[in-house]
Amino acid sequence: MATASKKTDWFPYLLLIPASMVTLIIVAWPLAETIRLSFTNSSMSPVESYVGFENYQTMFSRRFPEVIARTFYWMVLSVGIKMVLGTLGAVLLNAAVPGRTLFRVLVMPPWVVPIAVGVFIWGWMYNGQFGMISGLGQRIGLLSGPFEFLATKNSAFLSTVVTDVWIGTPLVTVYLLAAMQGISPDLHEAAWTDGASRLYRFRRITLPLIMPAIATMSLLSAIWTFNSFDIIWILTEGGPRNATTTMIIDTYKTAISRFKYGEGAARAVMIVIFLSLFSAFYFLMISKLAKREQDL
Amino acid sequence: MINKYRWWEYVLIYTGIAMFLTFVLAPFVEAFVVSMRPLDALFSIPYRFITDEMSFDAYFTMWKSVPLLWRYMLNSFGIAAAVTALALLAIIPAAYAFARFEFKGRDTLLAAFLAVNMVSGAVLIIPLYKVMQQLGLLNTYFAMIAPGTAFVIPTGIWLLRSYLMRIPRELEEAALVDGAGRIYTLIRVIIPVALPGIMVVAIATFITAYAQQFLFALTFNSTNALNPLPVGLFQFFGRQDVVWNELMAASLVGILPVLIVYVFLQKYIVAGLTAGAVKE
Amino acid sequence: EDLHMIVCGDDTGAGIPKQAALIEQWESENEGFDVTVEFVPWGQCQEKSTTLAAAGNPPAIAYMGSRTLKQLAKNDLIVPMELTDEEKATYAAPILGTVTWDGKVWGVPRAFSTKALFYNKDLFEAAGLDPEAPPTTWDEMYEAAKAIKDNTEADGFGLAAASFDNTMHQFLNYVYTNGGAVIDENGEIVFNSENNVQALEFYGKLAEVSQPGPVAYDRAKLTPLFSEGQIGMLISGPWVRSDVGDQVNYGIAPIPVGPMGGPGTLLITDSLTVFKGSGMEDQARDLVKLLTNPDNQVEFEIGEGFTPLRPDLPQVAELVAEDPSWEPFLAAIPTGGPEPFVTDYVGMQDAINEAVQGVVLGEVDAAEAIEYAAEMLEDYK
Amino acid sequence: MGQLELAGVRKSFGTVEVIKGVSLDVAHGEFVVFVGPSGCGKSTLLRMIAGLEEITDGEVRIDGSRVNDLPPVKRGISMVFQSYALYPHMNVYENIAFPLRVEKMDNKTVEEKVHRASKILHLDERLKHKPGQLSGGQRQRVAIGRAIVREPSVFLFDEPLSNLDAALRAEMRVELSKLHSALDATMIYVTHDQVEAMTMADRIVVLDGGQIAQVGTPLELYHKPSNIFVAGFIGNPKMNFIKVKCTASSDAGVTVELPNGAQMTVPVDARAGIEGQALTLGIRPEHVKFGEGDARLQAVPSVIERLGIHTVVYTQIDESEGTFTALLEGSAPAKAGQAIDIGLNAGDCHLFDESGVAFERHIPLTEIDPSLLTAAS
Amino acid sequence: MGQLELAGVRKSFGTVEVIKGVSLDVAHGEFVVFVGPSGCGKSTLLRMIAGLEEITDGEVRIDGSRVNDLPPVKRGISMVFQSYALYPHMNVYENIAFPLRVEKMDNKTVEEKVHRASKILHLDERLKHKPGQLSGGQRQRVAIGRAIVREPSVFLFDEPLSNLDAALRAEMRVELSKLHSALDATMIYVTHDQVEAMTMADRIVVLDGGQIAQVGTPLELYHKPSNIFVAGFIGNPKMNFIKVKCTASSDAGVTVELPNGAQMTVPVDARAGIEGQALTLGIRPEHVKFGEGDARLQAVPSVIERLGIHTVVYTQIDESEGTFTALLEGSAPAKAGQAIDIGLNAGDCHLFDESGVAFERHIPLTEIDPSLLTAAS
Ligand SMILES: Nc1ncnc2c1ncn2[C@@H]1O[C@H](COP(=O)(O)OP(=O)(O)OP(=O)(O)O)[C@@H](O)[C@H]1O
Ligand SMILES: Nc1ncnc2c1ncn2[C@@H]1O[C@H](COP(=O)(O)OP(=O)(O)OP(=O)(O)O)[C@@H](O)[C@H]1O
Ligand SMILES: [Mg+2]
Ligand SMILES: [Mg+2]
Repeated sequence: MATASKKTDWFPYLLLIPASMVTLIIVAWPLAETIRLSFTNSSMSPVESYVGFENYQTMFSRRFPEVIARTFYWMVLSVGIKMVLGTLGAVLLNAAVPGRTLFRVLVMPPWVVPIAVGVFIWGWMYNGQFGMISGLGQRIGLLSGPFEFLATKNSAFLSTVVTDVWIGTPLVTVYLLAAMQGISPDLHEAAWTDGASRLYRFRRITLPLIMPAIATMSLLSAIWTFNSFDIIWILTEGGPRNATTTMIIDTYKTAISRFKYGEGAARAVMIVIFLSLFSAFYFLMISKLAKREQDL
Repeated sequence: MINKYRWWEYVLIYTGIAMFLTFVLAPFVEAFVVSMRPLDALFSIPYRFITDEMSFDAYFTMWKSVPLLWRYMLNSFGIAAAVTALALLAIIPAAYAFARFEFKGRDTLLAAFLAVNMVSGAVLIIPLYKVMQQLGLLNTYFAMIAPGTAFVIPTGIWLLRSYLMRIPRELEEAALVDGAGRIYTLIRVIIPVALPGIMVVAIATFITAYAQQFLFALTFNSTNALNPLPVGLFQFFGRQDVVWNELMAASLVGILPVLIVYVFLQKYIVAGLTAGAVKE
Repeated sequence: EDLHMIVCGDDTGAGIPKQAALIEQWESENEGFDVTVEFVPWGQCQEKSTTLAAAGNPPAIAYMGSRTLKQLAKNDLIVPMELTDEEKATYAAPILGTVTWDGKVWGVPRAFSTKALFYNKDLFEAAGLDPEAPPTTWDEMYEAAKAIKDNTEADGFGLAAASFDNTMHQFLNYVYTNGGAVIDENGEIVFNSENNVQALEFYGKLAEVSQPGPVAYDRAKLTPLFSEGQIGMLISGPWVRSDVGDQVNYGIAPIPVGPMGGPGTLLITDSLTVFKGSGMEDQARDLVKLLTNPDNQVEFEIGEGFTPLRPDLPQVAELVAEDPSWEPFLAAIPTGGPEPFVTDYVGMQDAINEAVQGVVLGEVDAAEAIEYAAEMLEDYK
Repeated sequence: MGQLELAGVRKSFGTVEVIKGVSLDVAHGEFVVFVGPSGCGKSTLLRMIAGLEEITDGEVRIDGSRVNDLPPVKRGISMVFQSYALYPHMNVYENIAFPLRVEKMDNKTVEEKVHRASKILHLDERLKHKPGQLSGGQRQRVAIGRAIVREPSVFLFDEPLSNLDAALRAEMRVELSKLHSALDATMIYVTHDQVEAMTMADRIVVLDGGQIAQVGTPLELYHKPSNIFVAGFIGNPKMNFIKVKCTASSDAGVTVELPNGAQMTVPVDARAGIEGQALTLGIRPEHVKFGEGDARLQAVPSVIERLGIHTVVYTQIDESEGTFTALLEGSAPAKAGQAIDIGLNAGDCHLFDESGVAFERHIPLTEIDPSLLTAAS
Repeated sequence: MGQLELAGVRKSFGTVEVIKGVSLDVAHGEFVVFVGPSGCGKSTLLRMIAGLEEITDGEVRIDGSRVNDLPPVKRGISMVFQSYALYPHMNVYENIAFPLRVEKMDNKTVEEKVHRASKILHLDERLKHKPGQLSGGQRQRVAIGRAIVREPSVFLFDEPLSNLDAALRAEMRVELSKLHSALDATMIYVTHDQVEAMTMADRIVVLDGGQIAQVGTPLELYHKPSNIFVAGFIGNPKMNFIKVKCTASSDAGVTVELPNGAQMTVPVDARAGIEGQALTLGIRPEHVKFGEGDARLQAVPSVIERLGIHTVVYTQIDESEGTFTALLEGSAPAKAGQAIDIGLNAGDCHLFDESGVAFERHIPLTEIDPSLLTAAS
């Protein structure tokens, strides 16, 4: 909004003060401190000294690249499933069938429960002897005996993914549902008039039009998933044999469980760097895709 | 007509919804079943869904074994509400600034706010602890509220900003012509008009704040009476054995308040998100 | 002044009111000091105390696993307890060993546990074994487990291999009953030994006759299996007795012995520790000593169901008379070994757990796993 | 072929009946326009023909066969939506090609057909653009393009020009008329714009509250509205109505007394026993004379609008009645606040009875060249 | 007082100059309308007067004093926005009261003023309603109500009627005119609607690409457009232009040759040395005659629109040129595809030179009653 003066307008900066203050104190300063710590040998002891890049060197000399790869695998898998399930869910909940209001409410609880509580329940579900999945699996004859989902590397990895998907899907579903409802019904009617089937309309109209929403949601979801801590920590603490140790788990283990604050801080810095790179790359790709479509 | 389905389409849709809901709700069913069994009947093999000894006992005994349970629920609710209120105080003006004003460094600042998403509270815990200590906030509700607030602000700004951008600029110009100051305009015009969008942000913030209050509470608070529900629930993990039935009962009861809030407000969420979502 | 005391677990045990009464008594004797007791769930308890200390705001007293004392002491976060010789003498030597480093005592044991073998007599019978002759060696134990697995619906043994501390604890029982060790008195890693390779090999072998998926199990999940008669044997602490109750007909025996060793068990103590920098270290020490003096401590232990630290007390004799099943747990004390004292306890635990899981999952062989873990341990000693 | 028939068609939303029994025959190649006030059911009726809305009762037949339960594509119709409903993510080419893609037509045929359509609509230059980059008129043409590639026999338009500005609208009107003659298809067209209806229709269907008020050619509706609703609805500015009293009825017409006492015999079919009844006299603003005519009225203009071609005079004949509008020639010397002398010719007047039904006017049919009635087709 | 003066006002957005030096004097109480094609800068100019847009160069003076740097409220102006910009969460009363609330006026005065405004605008019944419950015309009136309570001396309107349908628009036009005379305030009004401009303005300012093309009374612009842009812009349907060749120039006027060879002397001021030059002849569709006139042209109508009052004939005079439109009387016997005989009267014609500047027409000033020029005020 232009006013009749050419001086710098301080008003918008004024508006940013509350948000900036909170963010500076609670996030920016601790982050700066974390970066500083990453160059020290800080640990339990009150004395610390600067060690240059040593923490980063030790970090990479260990199995860190493996952890990075696993983290991205975990994230891509989880976000991928969330997006697919969320899209399917949104399509289903968008169908004009009796009861859909109820269904829309019933989808929400995983988002609403405290994460820790949800994960307790899943921990119980994964139990091979008393849990529902193994129990029903045996009943139906799918499983020959009790199966411990958290006992093998692959099944534990997948189990943490499933739980993360369970917690993250409702939000994706609702977000995409909203995006779908934003599409003018005219478009569907026009396509229907031209003989397009439901599936065809979904492919050629709904999907392209909610693509921006999918793109934004998948980025946000990726960031959240990357940083998802409670789920893995409560279910497996990163085991078995590190099969579920992601960067954030590794960081927490190093910094908090093992009290190596310096090394932990270095890992935290790596997370921020990786996420920034990832987001930048993602934005670049999206805008390139958008441009390509425009040029078509 | 376009929404008329053939019988097999109904079958398909309802099957799909049933499968989807099964995935989503199975844990709650499991939790409920567990909460209904006496502790020693829990570990029965082979797995059975319904057994005779089921009862609601756990729902009564849990109040005794964790006497402060009601207090934890209240705390959770209160903390989430306070986070929501504070976050809105920060989000609304910031989102307004980003949505409406051109100023130097706007895009950089916005990106910086969004980047907060990339930092997780877990990795900042030590420096954050020092901050809380220096501010003298340890062992107060505020120690749980403040960090909770900071981490919901970015998403809130982002959501509300896209909503505000759809409010016609003329509304503010009209107020300006009528002589209203900018704060006056914000409070009397923009906020009421943006209420549906603010509602969405508020609900989303509240739920997030309710669902994610473990780590900060655990580290920054030592006063049992101030603990939120997730920390309180840990008391069902006795030293040797977990009181699973009461834990599940307490968990189910604990999510009830938010769920009720959600049921009543869900239509705003879908409606408000629609306005904001399509834009970006 | 506020004296902050962190206690792990919850406040439901029968010992807590007794402790509270003592604290009240102490407060009335020490004008101006106000003790606030904070109960922190087990999973986060030690992290919390340490975080507070590292951030410069330590609790005056905290309940810590004795295994962390070396690390805390080395980092100058805690102060020695300065026990008199008289006070020291009330503890059995191995117990005192769990809290002593560098010649000083860094914490006073508060909770203590020893382990024994629980076995299901009915299953033994069903498998054609003598229910009154529990296995005394690893081989016997393995044979018994195999018999149960083969001849009954149940599995032979309850094996823990999850990524929690309990896995290492379980494994250490085998290390100690086979003459092995993790670290010697001089602080050198001696993990890579034939004793330990055998122990780990045996651990892996046990997986064949144990419940499916040991990697998903920690101690807490095994107890219900035993109560349900799903496993024939289990090595665990005294609390199992109350959890199982009379659901199954079981016996308790010392932990079977390995080919290269004699009787042994893992002694685990959790201690009350006084942190440095609270400004009331002396008062804190005073309170700790009050709480842990023989009479008060034994009362607390009986209330909480812990293994008594001082078996010679008359109260203990009474207890054993009342409940003879305590005997195997008390008998194990003289031959027990402590948790290894290292500077990075969690690092050690992760390394050992990884070795155990690797063998249980069949990914590596025992010798290789031990060797690799021993290498890792060099960094944590 | 595009012969369309509605037989007693009804539509209820819940308990509210919105279309209350509409019957109509549309011949192949005809251009039929639906008009009516907002909410009268125009769109609903069109959507029922299209198959977008279920038919509660009655039948829709296309080329003689019942289509009530057929989906739109099977009815051989195409629809152009008011909002155009262009797919924002597809370029013009793909938008037009969409119906062909649905049919899985091969690329070459698609290209041919799209190019033919885009040529007719002068869109060749725009094929690569997205709808967002087009002007209103161009979007409109893309929507039509999408409708014509399928070569349907019936076109349905729902207020297709209402989003355009006046100049573009006039232009598109002409183009649509041309298109109609070029395509030889039946067109059903919904609008609330008088000019569109009058200029493009072969026949106009006036709807009122879910029922047909009158069907006829534009000139029929203009000259011989069958009731007061149609009379008031067709024509802009609106017809003036004056409350009059019937004093006599004869073969020459019905004699009425104006509020100021003047008498006038309106040449309409007489009816028995209406003497003394209150009737309504209708006169179109463009038929009001200045200082001449069979009956005279004095009136003080409150507002005068000068459009260049015309001068519009707003006045009140009588305290109790609404505005009386006169459309005078551009330089008529009227001035606000200065009384003027208004005249009506009896031959221009319409007469309606108490229930609003028109008296049949004596306009010799020969006076309207019959060929004119279809001149616009 | 509401005297307004623009002196060499300029506006650039970045490097693009949008207003290129506009100077204009508006007297107190005048009703000035800005018209021009989309994007010509009407809104920008209005917003600069309002104080919503910075002024890059030049001065805006109200009552003689420079207001460039004053915020809107200090300029004594009120603005009615195209979208009305009503506050959706406040009822009508609060919407109208808003400017007074800002001033912290006491409740009693507020009530008085709001009631006075709502009475003028016939909104008394609606005070409790929210904007969402109002019709377009009512919303419009609320927006005006909000503007008048502050009793400003200058009103600014940005296309206030463009969202309304035709009938409502006609009605509101009348009401705005009445309001103007009642309030005795200066009004500046932006529109792209011809009829609005012609009927309401005291003076019309035609803008073209950020510059003033002509300023004058409606009839001046209609009869004596000073250039081809204004000639084409004012009048609907648009003036027809025919390329002609000048053959002679005398006191009687300029003689030109039409494409079909016919000659005609147009009564305009002669200029020296223009013989042989290509000129443009302009004739308004409503001045085209059927079978009579000084010059005749043969043409085949391609489309014929019958509006009842008029018949609009679209044809082409010459292959190379655009559509030629004729507005004939309602029953003119024209038929698409059948050649007709079109006639032009020289006195109705306009003439423009190559650069588009009009030749001054010989319309004796007496022929337009001077009183008419302000009759609409
Ligand atoms: N889906 C629906 N549910 C309930 N009522 C409806 C629905 N669609 C239309 N109506 C009602 O039916 C009536 C006719 O609506 P319709 O859209 O056909 O009017 P219209 O003549 O097209 O009006 P307009 O000129 O404003 O477009 C209206 O009163 C409307 O409120
Ligand atoms: N904020 C802006 N930044 C850059 N260019 C602008 C801005 N506002 C307007 N313009 C440009 O200035 C020119 C004039 O715009 P303006 O809105 O005044 O046109 P207008 O005459 O009101 O058109 P319309 O009839 O379509 O409303 C346009 O070319 C427009 O693109
Ligand atoms: Mg409609
Ligand atoms: Mg404009």
